[in-house]
Amino acid sequence: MLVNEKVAIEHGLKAEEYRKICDLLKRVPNITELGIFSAMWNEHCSYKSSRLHLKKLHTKGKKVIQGPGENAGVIDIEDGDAIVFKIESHNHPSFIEPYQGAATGVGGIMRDVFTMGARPIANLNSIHFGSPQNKKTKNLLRGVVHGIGGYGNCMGVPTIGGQTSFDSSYNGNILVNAMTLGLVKKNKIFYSKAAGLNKPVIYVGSKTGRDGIHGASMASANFDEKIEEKKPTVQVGDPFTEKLLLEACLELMSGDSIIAIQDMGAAGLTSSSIEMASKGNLGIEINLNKVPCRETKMTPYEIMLSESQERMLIVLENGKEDLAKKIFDKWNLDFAVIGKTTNSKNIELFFNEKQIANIPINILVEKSPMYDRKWKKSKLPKKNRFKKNIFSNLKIKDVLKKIISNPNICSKEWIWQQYDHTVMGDTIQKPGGDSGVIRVHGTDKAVAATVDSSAVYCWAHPLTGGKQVVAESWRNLISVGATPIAITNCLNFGSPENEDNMGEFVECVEGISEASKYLNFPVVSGNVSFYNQTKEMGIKPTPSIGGVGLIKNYKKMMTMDFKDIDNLVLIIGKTEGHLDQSLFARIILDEKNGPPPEVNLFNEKNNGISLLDLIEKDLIKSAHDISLGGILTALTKMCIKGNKGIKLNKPKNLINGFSYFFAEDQGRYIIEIEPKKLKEVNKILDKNSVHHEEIGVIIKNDMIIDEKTKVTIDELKSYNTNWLRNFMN
Amino acid sequence: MKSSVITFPGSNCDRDMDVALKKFGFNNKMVWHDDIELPKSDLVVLPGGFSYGDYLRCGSMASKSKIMQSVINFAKSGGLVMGICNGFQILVESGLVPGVLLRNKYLEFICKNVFVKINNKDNPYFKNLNKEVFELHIAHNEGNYFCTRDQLKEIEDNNQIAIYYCNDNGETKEISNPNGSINNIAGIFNKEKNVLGMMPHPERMIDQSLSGEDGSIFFKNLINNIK
Amino acid sequence: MKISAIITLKKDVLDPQGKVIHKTLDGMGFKDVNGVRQGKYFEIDVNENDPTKARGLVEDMCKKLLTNLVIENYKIIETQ
Amino acid sequence: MKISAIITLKKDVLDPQGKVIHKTLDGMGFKDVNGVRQGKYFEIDVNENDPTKARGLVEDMCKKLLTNLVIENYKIIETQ
Ligand SMILES: Nc1ncnc2c1ncn2[C@@H]1O[C@H](COP(=O)(O)OP(=O)(O)O)[C@@H](O)[C@H]1O
Ligand SMILES: [Mg+2]
Repeated sequence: MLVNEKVAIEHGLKAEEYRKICDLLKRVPNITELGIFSAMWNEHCSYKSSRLHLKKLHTKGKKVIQGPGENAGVIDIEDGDAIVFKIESHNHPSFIEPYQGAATGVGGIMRDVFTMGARPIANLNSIHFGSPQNKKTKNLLRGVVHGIGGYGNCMGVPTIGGQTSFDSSYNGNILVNAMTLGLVKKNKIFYSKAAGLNKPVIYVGSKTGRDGIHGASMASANFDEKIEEKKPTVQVGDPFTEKLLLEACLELMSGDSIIAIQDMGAAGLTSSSIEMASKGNLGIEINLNKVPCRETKMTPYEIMLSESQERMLIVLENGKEDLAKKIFDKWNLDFAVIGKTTNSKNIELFFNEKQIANIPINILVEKSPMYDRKWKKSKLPKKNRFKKNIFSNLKIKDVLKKIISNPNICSKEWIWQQYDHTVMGDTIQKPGGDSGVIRVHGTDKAVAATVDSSAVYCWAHPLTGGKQVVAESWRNLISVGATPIAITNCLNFGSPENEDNMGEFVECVEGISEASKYLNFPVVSGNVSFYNQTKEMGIKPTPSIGGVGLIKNYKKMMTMDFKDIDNLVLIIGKTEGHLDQSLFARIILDEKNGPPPEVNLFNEKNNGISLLDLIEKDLIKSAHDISLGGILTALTKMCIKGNKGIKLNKPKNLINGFSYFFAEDQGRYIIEIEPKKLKEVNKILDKNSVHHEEIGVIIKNDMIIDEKTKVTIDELKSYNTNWLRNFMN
Repeated sequence: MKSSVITFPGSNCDRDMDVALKKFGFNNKMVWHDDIELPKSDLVVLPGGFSYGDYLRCGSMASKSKIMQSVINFAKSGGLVMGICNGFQILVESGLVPGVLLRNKYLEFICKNVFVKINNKDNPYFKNLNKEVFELHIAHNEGNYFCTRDQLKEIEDNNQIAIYYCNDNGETKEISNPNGSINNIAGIFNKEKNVLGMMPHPERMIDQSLSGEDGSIFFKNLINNIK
Repeated sequence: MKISAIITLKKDVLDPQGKVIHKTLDGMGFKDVNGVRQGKYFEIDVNENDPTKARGLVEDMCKKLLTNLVIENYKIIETQ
Repeated sequence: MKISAIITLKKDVLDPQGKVIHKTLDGMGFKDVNGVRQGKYFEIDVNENDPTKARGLVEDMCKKLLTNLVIENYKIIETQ
């Protein structure tokens, strides 16, 4: 096939990008080469619209072993142990084929983690669907949940948490973000940087098929009417093969044969081989006839661009081929020596004894386009002034029922019961709490993980929203007694070519950066997903933040369920009554405008660290952060989980009851303490200048809000748990 | 006491079972599916997981693996063989215990704690237990036990039902049936009661920080019975 | 040559998948459905050109692996 | 009347099950197998006695529910 500008444009390249390729090569590329350029230079692989801004993220810290730039980030959890983790999106494929799209998303992120030598020990996911009224929502949700479970369960990795939201802005473009944590010894981490000349390049795993060709390009294309034509690019996952691949790779990694290893993810063999060579400042030579293929007569173009799953590329030490082959044979996986490292600094491909591509690697990587896209700064919206009379005909009980049965608050048990969350025998906090917690096998340590996002806040004011998500992640870790260490981020946005969407991106990144710097909560890995939109409409800006923290003694882990009758319930952090963008304002008052709650990073840090101190001193019986739905929602969840009631004090605040109970001011937690510990707790909080107040006392069975308002916990529970089950049946 | 845990391609509770057996005093060995001989054992365990990806029918392909011939011979000679979850599915597929395990009635994978009632204590697994109702953990997609009417009658006549799903009071009503199993059956024996297949995972309940500790009671009792 | 086998659940075995599909079809407006049963389909490419022998081979596979005769029936349906 | 539909993966789509079944058959001594593809089979009993109409109905179900045309094809194979 002849290559020209038109063909290049069909490959998703811009005309000027094509001219740049010809200039750099000083010739017209052939079709295989063009395919390689289109894969390497597309948004998904090159980060051409985001690179400039991602540089601003805060990525350094004492605990960071590896920041962004590798397959996944790595943090130090002491005693020679490290946690490898990352989150990644699989949005577009999941909309087209929810089961396979979600499944291969989970498979992909697990490969990123075990590529680095770590055994995956936990999965999480952040999934966002259109409004429940949308016809497609139910099937998409079912397919995605089955897909996530289908893959993760089969791999034998517990899914310990996640987040699920519904919003009409995802009607035509759902989000599926998958996160994995792996455990590795600090001195046994594997990287993707090739080194040394004439080292054998090995292909292992599944055979290469015609699936997913152009998958990476699809991830960067708008959804439009022509979607049908792009359909065959979806891949089918094979978790069984991945499980074998995991065991085989870990077996090989226990020795000293591997120089570098890289999974074949987006853009398959192309990006994996180029990345390894580029990092090592080497060339690479591949004989495509050696690549194990599933179909007959595959062309070099297809082999290079296939996104078949469950494959890895390894640079081995010379002479270790037989040893490695034995291991992969044992696990019944394909194994082939397909090439070697060279000093040409080019990627050279051979097929049927002819050289069919030869491109300098630096052109593909360093010379890839980078854009400073136009973006619009957003203004902080004006605050709403709610008149007193709009509250007067609201009944607090009705409001509470409506809020706790809201799709975005209600229990997600229907989802997480379909995920094996206990396999591996170390899950000490299941989904349903503030963070999932798993023990580090055979030690006293435990790792906590959470994934959060608040698209509504980000949409109202991206800078504040960006800060808020990081703060929420931090709080969810603190609430289980974990010291927050680092985050991973998955940035789901509309088109970077749209100034508004680009502005949302830039400012969310700024917010994330500011908060993570202040909280010493660096970003160690992540992923950008642009073009989440249907026609001209972008989704609400949705950065998902995956946070990881450490509990040094797992016996000190905290949970949110109320423990004992007569214990006192306190609120940490100040309630100012911020209703704008709260769930209450949006669904009860039907007010969608206004600024999100302000994030005061000083208070955030101070309150969180003080709470950790109380937990460390064994002063706390249960803890929960206050987020969506405010104080009363948080209390309800604690009552339901503990099967206890609460009698609330009359709020001393000057603001009205609704503002007090449903405001979404940040930096707050609810804690349970024994009455005899009150003095000591007060003393510590006062000393640290942490605002706190007593809100009630734990009783049996009922929530007593005031003299006139009482509701049983059983009733609240049925409101909270039934919505999703009923919706799905 | 010596035990062996078989690892099939796709097994994923093999390590958990190893940890549990060792914790309660077994000298456990891991055995690869491709081996032909079984090490000398007092107990052989087929662990949970997704052998061969659960493809075709759960347990069907594992039941054809090399080691299974030895496991079958071991069982036929009276040796204790226990299959948990996918292990139960393998037992069923290899004909060591009767019936089949179909897809869960509501077509969903279920991971949660359930209660089970012990039906028959006259066997090496449950002998001497002074507790009727256990809280155990299940995690499966195909645990819906099924057999023909005639088979059921035979199973009942031989007292082969090991455990039933029930509520915390030991009542075996349909509402406590998580997956549609016929008569709430959660585990069964072979005729001779030396082979036990069950869906719940006792190995996930061996520590108070986990989902519960009833698994510990089961294992402690088991090793004492074998001694 | 390629031989196909269809494996279906025996009549008295519950087919939850078929039932759910039936319900879903009904919900989608397909009101004229009396029942749905789901089964499996295999296409097996055997190195054997004699149709009778090829069928025999596949039948053997059905008996030994592909079918669980406690609950399933098989049918060899088509030879190409 | 009863109409059957067979749903198979498109030619270039990976069939993990077929792959493993093939390997297992091989291990069991069935050495003459070139490939196995697994599909689904549906038997749908529709309240419609005109064969053409009945087929049409089932075809419609295939398009709207039973098949994901992204990765699968369907075939109506048999009318009784
Ligand atoms: N998709 C999911 N997968 C697993 N767990 C989930 C999922 N969605 C929600 N959960 C669980 O439900 C609980 C409530 O989630 P959420 O309301 O987001 O909690 P929080 O407000 O504390 O962040 C959490 O424990 C979470 O792990
Ligand atoms: Mg929380």
